[in-house]
Amino acid sequence: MAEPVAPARVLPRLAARLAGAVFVLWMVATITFFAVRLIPGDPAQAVLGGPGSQASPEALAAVSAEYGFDQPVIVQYFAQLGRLATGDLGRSYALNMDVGPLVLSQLGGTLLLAVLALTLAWLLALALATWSTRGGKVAARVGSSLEIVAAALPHFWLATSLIVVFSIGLGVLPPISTGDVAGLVLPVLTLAVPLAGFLGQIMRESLLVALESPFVLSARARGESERGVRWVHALRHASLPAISLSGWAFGSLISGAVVVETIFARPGLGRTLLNAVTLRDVPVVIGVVMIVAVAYILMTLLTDAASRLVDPRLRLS
Amino acid sequence: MQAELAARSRKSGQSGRRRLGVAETAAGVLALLLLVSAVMPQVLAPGDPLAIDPLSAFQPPNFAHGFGTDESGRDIYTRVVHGTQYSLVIGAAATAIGLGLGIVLGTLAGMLGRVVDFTVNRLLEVLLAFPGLLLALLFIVIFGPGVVTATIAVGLSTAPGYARIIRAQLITVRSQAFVEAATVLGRTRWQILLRHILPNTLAPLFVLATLGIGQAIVWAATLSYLGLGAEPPTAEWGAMLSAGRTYITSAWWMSFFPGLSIVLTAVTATVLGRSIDRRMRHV
Amino acid sequence: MNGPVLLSDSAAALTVRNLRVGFGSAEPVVRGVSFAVAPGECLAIVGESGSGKSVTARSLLGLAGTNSKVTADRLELGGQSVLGLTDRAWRARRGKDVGLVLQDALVSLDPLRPIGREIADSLRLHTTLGAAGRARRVLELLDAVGLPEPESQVRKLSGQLSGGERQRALIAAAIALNPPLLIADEPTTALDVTVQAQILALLEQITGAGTAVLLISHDLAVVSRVAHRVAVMYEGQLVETGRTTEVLGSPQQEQTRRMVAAIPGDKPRGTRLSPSGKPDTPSTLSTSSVQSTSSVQSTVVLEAVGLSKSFRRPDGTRQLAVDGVSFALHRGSTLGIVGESGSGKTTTARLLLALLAPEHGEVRMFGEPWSAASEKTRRALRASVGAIYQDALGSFDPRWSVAEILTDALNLRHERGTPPTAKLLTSLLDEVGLTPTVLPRRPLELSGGQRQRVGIARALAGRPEILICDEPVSSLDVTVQAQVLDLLDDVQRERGLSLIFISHDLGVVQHVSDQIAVMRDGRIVEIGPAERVFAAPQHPYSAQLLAAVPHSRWREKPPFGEKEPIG
Amino acid sequence: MPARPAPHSPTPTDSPARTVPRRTTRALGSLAGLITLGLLVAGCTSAGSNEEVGEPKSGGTLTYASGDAEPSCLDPHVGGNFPQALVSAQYLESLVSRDDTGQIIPWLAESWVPSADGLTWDFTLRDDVTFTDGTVFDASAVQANIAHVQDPTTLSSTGYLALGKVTGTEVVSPTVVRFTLSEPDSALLESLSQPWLAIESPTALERSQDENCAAPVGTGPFIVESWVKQNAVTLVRNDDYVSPPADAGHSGPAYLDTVIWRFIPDSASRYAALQSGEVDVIDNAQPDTIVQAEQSDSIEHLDSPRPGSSNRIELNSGQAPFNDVRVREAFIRSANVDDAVSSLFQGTAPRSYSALSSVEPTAVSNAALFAYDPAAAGTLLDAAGWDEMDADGYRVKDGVRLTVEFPVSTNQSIPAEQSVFEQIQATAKATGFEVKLSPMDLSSWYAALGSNDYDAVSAPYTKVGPDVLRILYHSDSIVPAPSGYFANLAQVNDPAIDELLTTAASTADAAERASFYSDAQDRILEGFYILPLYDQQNHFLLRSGVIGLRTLPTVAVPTLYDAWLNR
Repeated sequence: MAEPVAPARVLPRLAARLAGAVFVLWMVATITFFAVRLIPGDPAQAVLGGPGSQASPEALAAVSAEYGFDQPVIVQYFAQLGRLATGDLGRSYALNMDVGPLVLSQLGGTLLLAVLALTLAWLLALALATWSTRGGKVAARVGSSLEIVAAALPHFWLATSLIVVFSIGLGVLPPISTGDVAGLVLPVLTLAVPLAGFLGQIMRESLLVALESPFVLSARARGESERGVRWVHALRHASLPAISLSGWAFGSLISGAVVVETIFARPGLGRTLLNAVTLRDVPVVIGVVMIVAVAYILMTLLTDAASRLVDPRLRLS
Repeated sequence: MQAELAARSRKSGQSGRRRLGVAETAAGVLALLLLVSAVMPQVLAPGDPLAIDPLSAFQPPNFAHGFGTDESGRDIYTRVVHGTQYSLVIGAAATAIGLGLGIVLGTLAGMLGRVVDFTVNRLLEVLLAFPGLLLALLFIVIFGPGVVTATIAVGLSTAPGYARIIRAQLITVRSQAFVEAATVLGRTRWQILLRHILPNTLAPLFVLATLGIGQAIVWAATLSYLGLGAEPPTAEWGAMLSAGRTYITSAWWMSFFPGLSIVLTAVTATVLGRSIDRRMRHV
Repeated sequence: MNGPVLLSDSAAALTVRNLRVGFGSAEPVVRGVSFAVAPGECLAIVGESGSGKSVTARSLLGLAGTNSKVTADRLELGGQSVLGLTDRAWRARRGKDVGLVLQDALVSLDPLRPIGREIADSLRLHTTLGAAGRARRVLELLDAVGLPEPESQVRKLSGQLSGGERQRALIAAAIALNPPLLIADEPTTALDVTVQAQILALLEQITGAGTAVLLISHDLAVVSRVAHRVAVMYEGQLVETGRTTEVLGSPQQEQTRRMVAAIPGDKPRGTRLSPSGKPDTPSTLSTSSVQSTSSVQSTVVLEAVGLSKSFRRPDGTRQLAVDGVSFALHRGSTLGIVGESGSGKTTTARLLLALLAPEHGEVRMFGEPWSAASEKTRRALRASVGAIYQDALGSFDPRWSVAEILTDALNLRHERGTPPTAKLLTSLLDEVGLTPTVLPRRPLELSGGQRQRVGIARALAGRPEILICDEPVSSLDVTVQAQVLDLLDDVQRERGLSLIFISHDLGVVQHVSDQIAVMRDGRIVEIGPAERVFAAPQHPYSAQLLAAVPHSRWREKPPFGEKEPIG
Repeated sequence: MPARPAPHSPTPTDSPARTVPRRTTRALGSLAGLITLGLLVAGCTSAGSNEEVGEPKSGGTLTYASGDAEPSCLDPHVGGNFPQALVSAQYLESLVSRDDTGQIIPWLAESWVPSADGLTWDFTLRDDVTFTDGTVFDASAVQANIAHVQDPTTLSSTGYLALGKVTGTEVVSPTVVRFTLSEPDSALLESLSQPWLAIESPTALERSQDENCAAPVGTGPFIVESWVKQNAVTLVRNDDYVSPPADAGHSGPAYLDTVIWRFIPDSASRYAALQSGEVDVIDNAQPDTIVQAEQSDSIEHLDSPRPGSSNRIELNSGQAPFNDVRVREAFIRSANVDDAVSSLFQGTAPRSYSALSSVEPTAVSNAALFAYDPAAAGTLLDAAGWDEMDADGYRVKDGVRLTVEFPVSTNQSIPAEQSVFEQIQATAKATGFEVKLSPMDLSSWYAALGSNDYDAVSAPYTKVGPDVLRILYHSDSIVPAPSGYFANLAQVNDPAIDELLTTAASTADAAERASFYSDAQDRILEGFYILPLYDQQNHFLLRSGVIGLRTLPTVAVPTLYDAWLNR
């Protein structure tokens, strides 16, 4: 263990991170708010179910007043920020409910999906990287080809192919994800396989570098076995870049969730977002984006912490 | 993503010069096929990708239609070949937009002092907090779906990643000894920037671009798949897949071949990109 | 083989006969090497980079590499043949029967693991000791290798230790099980001289305790301190083997002679270190050294007055890198700046080149303000100051060919005149001993010596009056180093240059300098004429530094077996 | 596949007093129901195999997967669209229903009497019904519901417009409620039969809209137990259920214990889920899956076209080029619809040649007008002055290309239908039309229509009865509503048609009224304002273990009241 870090040094660092996070959230909210303002169409109309609903002018006016659409944009912006600051994400135009509870209720499913997929991707990548670097050209070639192909698989195609094979062909796994464990298998696989391809490439490269490094030679010279060399030394080094990429990976999983949740009819943020985007449900779009940004920031903090855990050197500086 | 990978593997400096491998040869052949398909599709598929033939709809792959036919009896092989140009152009354009923005942002951050660097860095942090597809979706909501917006959206959503890589590369190059050596020789800041820093920063971008095109094609196809990109009956692979998905239980070939094309193109780009990268590093 | 009689095989800790190592289908890199090491003996294999010495060392552990082909007539550890051992059998021997110490413990110890764990690894792998037993033994080992306060050290990462401490830890890991044979591959290469001396003493102590030590090194001076016998390796073969004093004192083979001759040490200023067409001209050097010693009327070309520069540490406090440094460089003379790592040498060089601005004090050039001038003013004068860097390769734009690099440098001189002619290029190359064949090549494709010659050519292109050389030879093999030092000497004489020569290597500095400044912790602790400083150092640190330097005047070490050291 | 748009409410016609039974006893009603059931089974609008399936079994959970968008509110008063109608038919009931022959039959109201002037209607209600929250169903409950729909804060759209002529309600007695109208409304009963005017517990309506949206309380065979957004609504059986409509298959509580109502927008996933047995019933079945299902023993098909208009392409006669009847006819003649429909719908959707759904008895069909005849189309275009061709093979007149802007709502047109449009685009090109298909989301699509940026469009319209013609083709409907939407998308502006539709709406005699509608349809078809394709498709697929599922003949939503699981 490294020397304990003086709390006096931890606090400012934490404060800086926190300030950074708040700044990022503020900018995310600002960008989203103004981006959404650029969307053509009367938001009051959106509240009333779109142009097809034949809303009366009175209803439109009432809604405009209720939601504050008749205020100047800048007033709406600060009102929005004020609400966000108090944790109020506003009310969905289309779903007739508060965005906060809606988004939170959808968050769990997506997080579960993302976390399982990230874990599985890690395991797959680790297995592939260790297997393909065991020696032998065949293993190396097969490993590297698998990684490259996996990384090139589009989620939507993989999902469809998995459904065709496992649900329609073999009939062993459900094609929709309704909450039971079996229903999670295909969505998690869909998200995990391409990610495993990426992580695998990185891990294999860094594993090769680590295996060539002098400290591994030292360990071998001490009589360490191949397995020991990997598990005690090399894998730890190989996992470092992959850990620091996990924040990015989490973001890409959220992107993938949009597709996967739609195909597997799985409740979650991705599907909520896609729906909200087609319905121009501005508060929900902002809500999802904010939640995702918060999750992303937390994830970056987590990967930082994980990096520090695995790499004690980071705890020193 | 592939870009990050390339940037990473550059540091690791792996195996040296080698002969063309099986994978590289295959990728080369595929790349050639793709290029021919994009530039002169008539050579490989003389038919009209939009010609309908309702009476021979939903034919599985057979002698007359190697990849089968779609719901309107269009030949899927012809459409896949003719679709190459859309995918490649979209991929290349999106990558160009992403890289272009990345270069501007990265160079600003890397060259113009601390204040600009700080600002641009914060901006990148903010943009990176939007996962790629979210940024693309937001853009499409505002400007409406379509090929052009989808292309720009993909480009935009990849720009922050590129910018970060370019900035890092720039800072690495800037701190290298030859920059100092040029100062000692009496070169001005601008001379050094133009003659040393920029060329050395941008040279590896060719590899980034090659790797990026594969991913851009996948992203653009995803948007088309979600109905936000190319419009049917355009022979764009993502749009074809989207159409084929409806009939997945009865006509697997409608989505299999366009999907395969996307995967193969992305793989080709990756293999070529990494191969070029390896060679550039070890010449 | 013309070495002395090998010891009887049964007594040898290691016997190697006709060892050949090849990779794939290429020419073998080790071609028929034979030697033996007895318990308590230290045999050094000395050779330049690429001679095959490291591959030889690794073959002795069965670690030559996956695609290597190792054959030998005999290969015995402790009297038992290890030829054709399975990997499993090898593993049982590594660490237990033979230990390995590598160069630079920063990367040779797992940077993510506490050193205590690294040291305990051999114990974990080869003994049945429990965790507590291992911990106890680790403390003993750390104590044995001279690490102070072992209890607090075991939990540190290698990155938290100083270079010397780290190397001690690495040695502790290698000798954890008291292996009868210890292989040390360049164990002191990256270390400062004083630390290097300590590590060598430690190795000596280990040898004294009865362990057979096989020392691999490029540095004859290092070897001379500890090795009983020396084997000189050249292109995969041992060209000369014998007692250290004999081999180094009266080398028989040409390769050995050249290596011995190349050691600068205290050879007089102007003595040629490398064989070349140019004659030795020790007598002509005196113009400069006379000037510098009787310096009253000679011109000062470069002057540092009370230079200070500090950097911010990660925790926000400031560290003084250069603290009140003053000196003057006289026309045509060489000022050597010597110091260990972190002493502020390189910062001083950067201040002199005006790449950094001093916080206090100033640099004056030809009596004019230099550090205080604007970069625009300086730029006009920059051609008068050339720089030569340790990392020649890094100092070239990797995309440029030699022709482009040199043309660029010549262009500055000729900016408003005619472009440089091919003739100019050729004569420049000729001056640094290169042929025009290198012109189209990129620095990456050149050898280390060639690169440094191109670096010198570039520095000369602007017709400078001053050259600032920052460790210009420290990454070169000793014979190449000799050539480059000779070249610098030549150009200085021919062009009447004034040199600042920065190095950690006292031998090199001693050889090239008229004046010497000894730096420590950012300050100059002693400055004076080279002869005086070396003969009678005034400052204790200078004395300590000098004492630590391995010299080419071979210390008489009792030959092995004649006076058995008592452990 | 997100939602079909909100269907629009019927508008009033003259009092259809004579078509309504003056007083029907409950026994008669039940009898009629039984007869109707027999008809239904024979007429194949009920699914489930006709083989011996034995006695209905109680119990079990049925999972229904809807391809329509998930409603934002389960109370169909709020807004009022088809997805709401689909699910609310399981827990809410209306005052009246309609049988398979188009006759209005009793439901929560036992009988009804219009006044002679048609301005008041007295409904006699059942006295044995309670809402599932225990509230008694009575006249004041009906009054509260009408008030709820008409309350602007409810934001009712479909129900609100359907009650356009209702000025108020009056509680005559606990079992008699009186509707007062501003003018006679012959469509009142049809309006009240629709799910958007279903009766909810007045106690429940007192709650906040959020609460009521999450779990509306009605008198239906099931109760909303929970609703997990974006996933499923869970319905449980109402054990005290007593009020099936007159044409129901049994009386007493429903057979199923639980209904899981899922939302699976992706058609392939939906069908795969059905195949794998994850779900028991799916709606919005795609043609290829219907064909597969018909070949399979494990899946049954239920086809129940929606009432109101047919699916047709409307040609915008309000602007060039379709303001010229010859161009409209040419377009219709140039489109090979038959091949497109037969290849894409694979026999699941018979071609329509009518403005109305085939379930409407008054529908007029005229196949001759819509025969594919490119030669005739060419002649017509030549005559209309579109006689030049440009380089791309499109016709040109006065330098303007013959372009047809065709915005397609991806929410409303299933993929097969979009492919039909693509094929029409391809065949019309042969004659020289450039059809520009623009798939867009719902709001962009409405915006395009509102700004008159279209030449052709397909907009299905669900509504009970031929009065839909007045909404779609009366010139009044060209005037946009405040929201910018207008129903007469063909922009038919023909005083003769207006006259016929107005007269029909005020004609009480059924035969006479039918003949006016027939004349109006002739004029519409002969004016080539529309290109009919097929009925509004409404296909359900169910696993063969599901018996007794039928659709309500009002707006063809399924009811699970009679359904049971044979497994």
